[in-house]
Amino acid sequence: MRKLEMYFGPQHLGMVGNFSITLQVEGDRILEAEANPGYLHRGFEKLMEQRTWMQNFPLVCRINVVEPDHIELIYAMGVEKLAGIEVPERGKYIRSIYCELARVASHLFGLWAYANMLGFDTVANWAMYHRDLLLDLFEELTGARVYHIYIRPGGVRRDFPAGFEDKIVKTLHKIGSKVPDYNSTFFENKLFEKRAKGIGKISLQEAINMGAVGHAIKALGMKYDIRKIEPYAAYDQVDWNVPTRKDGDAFSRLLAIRDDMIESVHMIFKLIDKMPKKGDVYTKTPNPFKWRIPDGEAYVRCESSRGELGLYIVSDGGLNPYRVHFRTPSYSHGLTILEKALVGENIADVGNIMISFYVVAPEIDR
Amino acid sequence: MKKLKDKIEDLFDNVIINDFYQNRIFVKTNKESVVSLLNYLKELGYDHLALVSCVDHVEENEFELVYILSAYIHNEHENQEKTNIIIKTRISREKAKFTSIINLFENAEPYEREIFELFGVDFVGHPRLKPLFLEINYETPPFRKDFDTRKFVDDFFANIPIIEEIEDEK
Amino acid sequence: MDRNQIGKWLRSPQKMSNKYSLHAVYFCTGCGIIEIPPSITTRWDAERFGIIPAPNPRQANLFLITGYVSLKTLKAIIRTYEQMLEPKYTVGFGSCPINGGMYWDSYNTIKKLDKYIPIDGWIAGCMPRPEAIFVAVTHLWTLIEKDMATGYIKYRKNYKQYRANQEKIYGSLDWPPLYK
Amino acid sequence: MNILLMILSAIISLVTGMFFLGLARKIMAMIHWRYGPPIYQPLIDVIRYFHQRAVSHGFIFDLGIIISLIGSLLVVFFLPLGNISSFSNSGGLLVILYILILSPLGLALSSGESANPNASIGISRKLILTLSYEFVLIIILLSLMSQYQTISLQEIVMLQARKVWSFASWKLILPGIAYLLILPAMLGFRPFEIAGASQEISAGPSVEFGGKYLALNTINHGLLHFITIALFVNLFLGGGDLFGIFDSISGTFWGSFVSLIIFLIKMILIFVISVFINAVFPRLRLEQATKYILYYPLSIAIVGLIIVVAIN
Amino acid sequence: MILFYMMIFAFVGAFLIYFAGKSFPRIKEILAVVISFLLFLFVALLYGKDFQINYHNFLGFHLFLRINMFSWLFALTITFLGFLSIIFSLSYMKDKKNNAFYYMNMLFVNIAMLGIVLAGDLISFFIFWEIMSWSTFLLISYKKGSALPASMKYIIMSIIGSLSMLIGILYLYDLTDTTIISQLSHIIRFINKGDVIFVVILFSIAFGIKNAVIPFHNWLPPAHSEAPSPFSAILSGILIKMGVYGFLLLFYVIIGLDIIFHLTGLTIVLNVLAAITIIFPTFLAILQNDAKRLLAWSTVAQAGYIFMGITYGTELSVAGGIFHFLNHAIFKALMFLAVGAIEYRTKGIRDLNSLGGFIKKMPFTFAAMLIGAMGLIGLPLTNGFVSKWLIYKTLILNGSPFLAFAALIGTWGTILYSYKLIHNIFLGQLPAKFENIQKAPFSMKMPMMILSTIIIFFGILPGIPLQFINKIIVSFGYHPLNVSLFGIVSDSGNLNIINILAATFVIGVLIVLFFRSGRKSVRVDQYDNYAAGSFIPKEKYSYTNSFYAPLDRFLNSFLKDYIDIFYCKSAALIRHFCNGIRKIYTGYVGSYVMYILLFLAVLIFVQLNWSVF
Repeated sequence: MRKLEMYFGPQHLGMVGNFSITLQVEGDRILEAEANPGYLHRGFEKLMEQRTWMQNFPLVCRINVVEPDHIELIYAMGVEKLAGIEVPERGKYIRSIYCELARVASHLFGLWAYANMLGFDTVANWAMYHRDLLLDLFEELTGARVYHIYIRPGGVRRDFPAGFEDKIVKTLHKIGSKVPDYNSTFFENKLFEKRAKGIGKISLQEAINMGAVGHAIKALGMKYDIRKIEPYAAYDQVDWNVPTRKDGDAFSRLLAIRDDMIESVHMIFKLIDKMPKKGDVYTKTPNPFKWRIPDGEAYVRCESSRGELGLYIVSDGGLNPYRVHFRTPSYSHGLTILEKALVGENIADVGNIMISFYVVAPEIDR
Repeated sequence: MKKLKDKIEDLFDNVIINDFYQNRIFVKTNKESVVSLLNYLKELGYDHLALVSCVDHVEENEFELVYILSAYIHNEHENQEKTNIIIKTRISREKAKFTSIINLFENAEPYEREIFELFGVDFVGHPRLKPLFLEINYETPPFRKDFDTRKFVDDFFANIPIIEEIEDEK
Repeated sequence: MDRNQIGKWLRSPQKMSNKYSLHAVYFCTGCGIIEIPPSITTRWDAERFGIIPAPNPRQANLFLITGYVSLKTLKAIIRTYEQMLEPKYTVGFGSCPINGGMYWDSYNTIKKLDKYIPIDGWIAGCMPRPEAIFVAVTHLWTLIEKDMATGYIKYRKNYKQYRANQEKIYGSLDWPPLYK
Repeated sequence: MNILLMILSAIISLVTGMFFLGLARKIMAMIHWRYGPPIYQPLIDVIRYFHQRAVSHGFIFDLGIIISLIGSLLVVFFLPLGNISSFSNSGGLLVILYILILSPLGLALSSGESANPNASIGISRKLILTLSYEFVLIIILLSLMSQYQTISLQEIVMLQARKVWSFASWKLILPGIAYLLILPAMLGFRPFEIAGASQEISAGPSVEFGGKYLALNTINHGLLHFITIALFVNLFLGGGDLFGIFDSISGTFWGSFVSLIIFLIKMILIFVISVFINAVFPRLRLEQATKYILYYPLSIAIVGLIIVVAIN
Repeated sequence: MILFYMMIFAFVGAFLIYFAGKSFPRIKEILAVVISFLLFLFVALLYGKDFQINYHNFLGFHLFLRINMFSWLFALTITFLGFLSIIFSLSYMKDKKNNAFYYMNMLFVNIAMLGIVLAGDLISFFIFWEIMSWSTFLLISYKKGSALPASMKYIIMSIIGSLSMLIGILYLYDLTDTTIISQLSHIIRFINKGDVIFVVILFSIAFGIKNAVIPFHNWLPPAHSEAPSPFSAILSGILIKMGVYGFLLLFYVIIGLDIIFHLTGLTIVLNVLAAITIIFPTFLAILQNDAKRLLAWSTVAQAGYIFMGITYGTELSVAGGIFHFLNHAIFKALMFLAVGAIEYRTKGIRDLNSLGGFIKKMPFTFAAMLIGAMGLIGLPLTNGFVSKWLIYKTLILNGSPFLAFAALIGTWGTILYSYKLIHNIFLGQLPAKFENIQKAPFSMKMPMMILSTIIIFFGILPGIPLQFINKIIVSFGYHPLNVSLFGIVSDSGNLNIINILAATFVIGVLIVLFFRSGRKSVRVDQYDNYAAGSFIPKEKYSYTNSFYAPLDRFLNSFLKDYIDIFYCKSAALIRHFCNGIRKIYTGYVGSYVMYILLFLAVLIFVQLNWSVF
């Protein structure tokens, strides 16, 4: 008997990100899957120990390419916690709006990836186009399409330009008007349902044991969302729900993503309505080159679009962090859960399952 | 907050608990009682292992292993607070060795592999302690404080020659 | 566009077809890949210029190295590059493959990519916008037109040096040399 | 004369095949809200492939792909294109069915020699999918052959022109619907784009093809599009006939020309419909596709055949 | 008397080999080759003769040998394949023990089959039939071990068949007072139809068992896979076609056209059986992982085509059936020989999951296997195409579309399993342990070469064998086909191979020229292969295991050899029963035989008393 060892990635059209899964295959069934990360390992946390607190901002956003904003946020929150800085009210609102926009953009990227994996070019193209509209907003706000470096300790870098809120609303309405199209061609398409239902299924017990977060656990009916549990920024100011599903397969995860996206859009509208119209957006911080943060350690967490994002940060009172360690949601998803979820599946579904867990390779490798 | 703190203090010796900031409990303990403490907390409902980390305290010649727990389901009646419990323990830096906690939390597996690779801490009982991220072997595990990346870069990458064009002989 | 000039096609079909049928290897080497989906989909529509992602290196002739290259990735890049068919073109995307970029002091990323494989052109920036890809492609067209995109010939000619550099990193490579 | 017709039909099929490939890409781009490549982009690709230095894995790797193309071109000669038919009178539909085997078999041999499991999986998927739609196709052809009591395709087309198109005659409407249902599978379009699924198995059978091998494969792909649709037009839409309007000039040069144009227009219509289907569906898994084909089109086709047999 | 002397010569030669092998080991191979070649030569020289001789009288039975076009074609195939497989055996059997015995039995089988087709009366037919059965039994069990149960299965089925045939002969003798075939065909029209059907059923059991028609096929797959490969070729190529010969003899020579197709429902039943025999074994073959077992199931399926052809009863179908017999003998023998060559070089490995990449090492065997498979599928320009075309055409135009569907879908199943066979043995990655494997020896190449040539030759010029077949079907009372050298002409669709050949040739040359005008390609190693950016590991990067995995799962859920399971269950039941009544019935005779005997006795009893048939 000859066993087949197949490589899914790194150079593979079905692989989003630089990641590799080694599959032991018999026929078209996967007997064993081994995640093989490290293609993007740059030693971020080591590099950050050699840079000053503010210099690290350009670095941290590169930990996750798809949604750098939450990583910026978590790092800023960590620094704030260590240094004991408070964020002004308007700054909090802007942070929330900005992060929710990033969440929508990231979900649209995920939609592109999933649709692309099924060979569903049409939806993929639409999703990518709509994401681009959001990136235009980011560009106007921050001057960059992808890596914005907008959030800083104590708030955000600059205030919204005039009329920006209206632009956000307009753009979101434009995307929202296409949601029925997405529903009819993608989410409610019988063939998509056939394809996605029942694959990559994990039970609640397994999910808890393997540290699933984000919509991987929301798709199992558990309302585990840091925005609710431990509200940060302005999430406790408005009223919103955590959408959940029951089945825990790729289909329910995808629907959880869609619901999350719609919920985010509604939340942005509410936040814009409730936002104080004037005020500071950041608190002043010392000269970044001489900024020493007192001795201490902190663990902060927030809900990125992939799930719980954490940062363990240690300061020894110097110019640089002593140790930073990011707890990224893709880490458990991509290394532990994926290996379990792939066993017994069809080789046609590897990419789909991977995307449905929202695995982003740079987050794992850091 | 009081209740959990008291409970831990009652059951375990050698623990130092300080709530540094709001919503976080930092527990310092010796390495023997880490596993039993984790086990106890898991049974208490803190079933989500968020992170396993390691800090290199090079002056004290010790590694500090950090386990961060939280709960999936928050239930006020069963004394679960919306909090992260951070358990820290120190191990020796030479021939660093610790017990694996895979049996308790499955997702500790890649974290331990990572720490093994980047710090050189050996986890006893781990089924596949092989390199996770790195392709080549570094003499010192790169995340240790005594590994100087800038010196390594100068030694390793700067020494590789630039391609010199060979002129056509014909 | 001179794609539509029949005279040019008759004079040099090879050059013209190489120019207007650039199938890119789909390899997400670094963060630059995030700008590839927008540029191949609705907004920028690279297919207008005949640029589409190819499913595997055998069918591709353009290698966009999108971002920093870690040591593990470099191995895959070399393997993929060697499996592409000649003529093949490489473009380094972003500042990281040029000189290490912001990872200049990282122990696990390559600082100068052209020490290991030949690069026909660079796109600077972190990260370059999709427009930059198209600018790079038009430059590549000019290079192809003037027979200056000769990275693959350079690779063949100086293979011993390239191989020596590659082996300096890994100690030894699994696969036998491509040329002699 | 026969040789001239052969050359003509070969050229028509090659050109139309490449045109179809370009058209598919263009229409898909339009549906994506894109401008899309020029319609002759596949030709540019083929020229580029042809000038690349390919790798070969052995003798059969070369031979297989040649056999595949021979098989496809050979079928073209057996198909009446409008009034043009080179040798539609040697063996009829049975020979077409058999020569249609050559093309996948050649491809299978060639990619098997390349020793890549992706290719092998692709071939295995292709053969299984082909088996499942062949169940339907055979029944459809049998009901036509039983209905018209001939195995010659030429005669079927002629009888349709004289009576009524098969697709419109009530006895053969069920087989026609069944054929339309399996058409995407025969064309390799979504939801049946399973054999060459690039996101799953890196383009499947053609994974090791590059350079001229890929060029031949692309041409072959276009030809197979042509053949599949031409067969449908011939069997169900009366070939080059348009309700007998141009009967008066049949037999003349202009008659042949007009029938050819009508034939091509019908083909383009059918092709565009298939491309639309391609655009709005994701790819199915092999089992699901097989199950679908064996449930709906097969049962429709069997009912159709029973009706035909019962009435005769 | 030349026929008689020929048979005597052959028998003496066979014994001579055995005794020569004891004292002069070298000579036995030469002797075997020479004798089998002489037999082939004798038979070939008998072309066009038509006579019969009375060579012996026995208990009042007149024993006859006869030759005409019908038996000549079969005799020629038998001696030809016998000769080739003996040549193939030279290296295959070289290191095996007791090979004098093997060669003797090999010749015995050939002679017995020759006797069957030359027999002029039913008694000699039966005698030769028994010789064939028993020497086949000895050959199947040659390898011992797992071959023993296979051969037991075979011989039990054979005994049932022989008994049934014996009863049939006796019953016929009782009715007509003769066993001579030429006389029988005159007398039979005076017998009432019920008796004819009864005789047909009895004979059909015997012939159906040999021809492996479902539900009598279960002995074949194990027997084919366990027998030595050269003998598998004989077994599959011609031995099971003795059933076909028997059917043809019974239907067209003894009973005759006028009667056989007026028997109510008989042909329908037989046709349906044939359709089942095509479909189920085809899909069972896809599930097999043993190269020879796969070919064995394929043999059952192809026997179904032949059976379909000869029982459908139009001139096209009968011609197609006989032609397909001829073709099948050639390409299936070729494929068994090719597998035998692989088995010889790999020291007995024929598990499809552990081979791969042999094209680099054994290109000639690959070519032979490919041509064989092409014939088996029936691609144009190979012989299988013409015979299948004949069968399909008549099925479609005579209004049996469902039978035609069975036949056509069987072809697609054939593609699937033949590609699996070729892929898993010859394509894909070569395992490291076979890196030093050598090419097939010349004595194996030569038979394969001859057989491949014939496949192509008959494929391009189907007119030549069809001329002979035309004569045979005329002797059955059909109208002759309108055969040209390159095909068949008829009102409802022609076949013209020359068109296909010419077009293929021209297109082929053009495409090759076009192909060569492209840039020259570089030959690369099998390890220089796309693996998503990694260097592929040896041994692990090959897809052979469960090649049609989704289809396998689908078929496995319901497709099993139910009939074999039923037989085994009932045999166990009978054994149990016999154990219970051992006090009354002591001694072991074979519970199986007992069961069938009782059944036949009941049948006879019923027929004699009430004449139900």
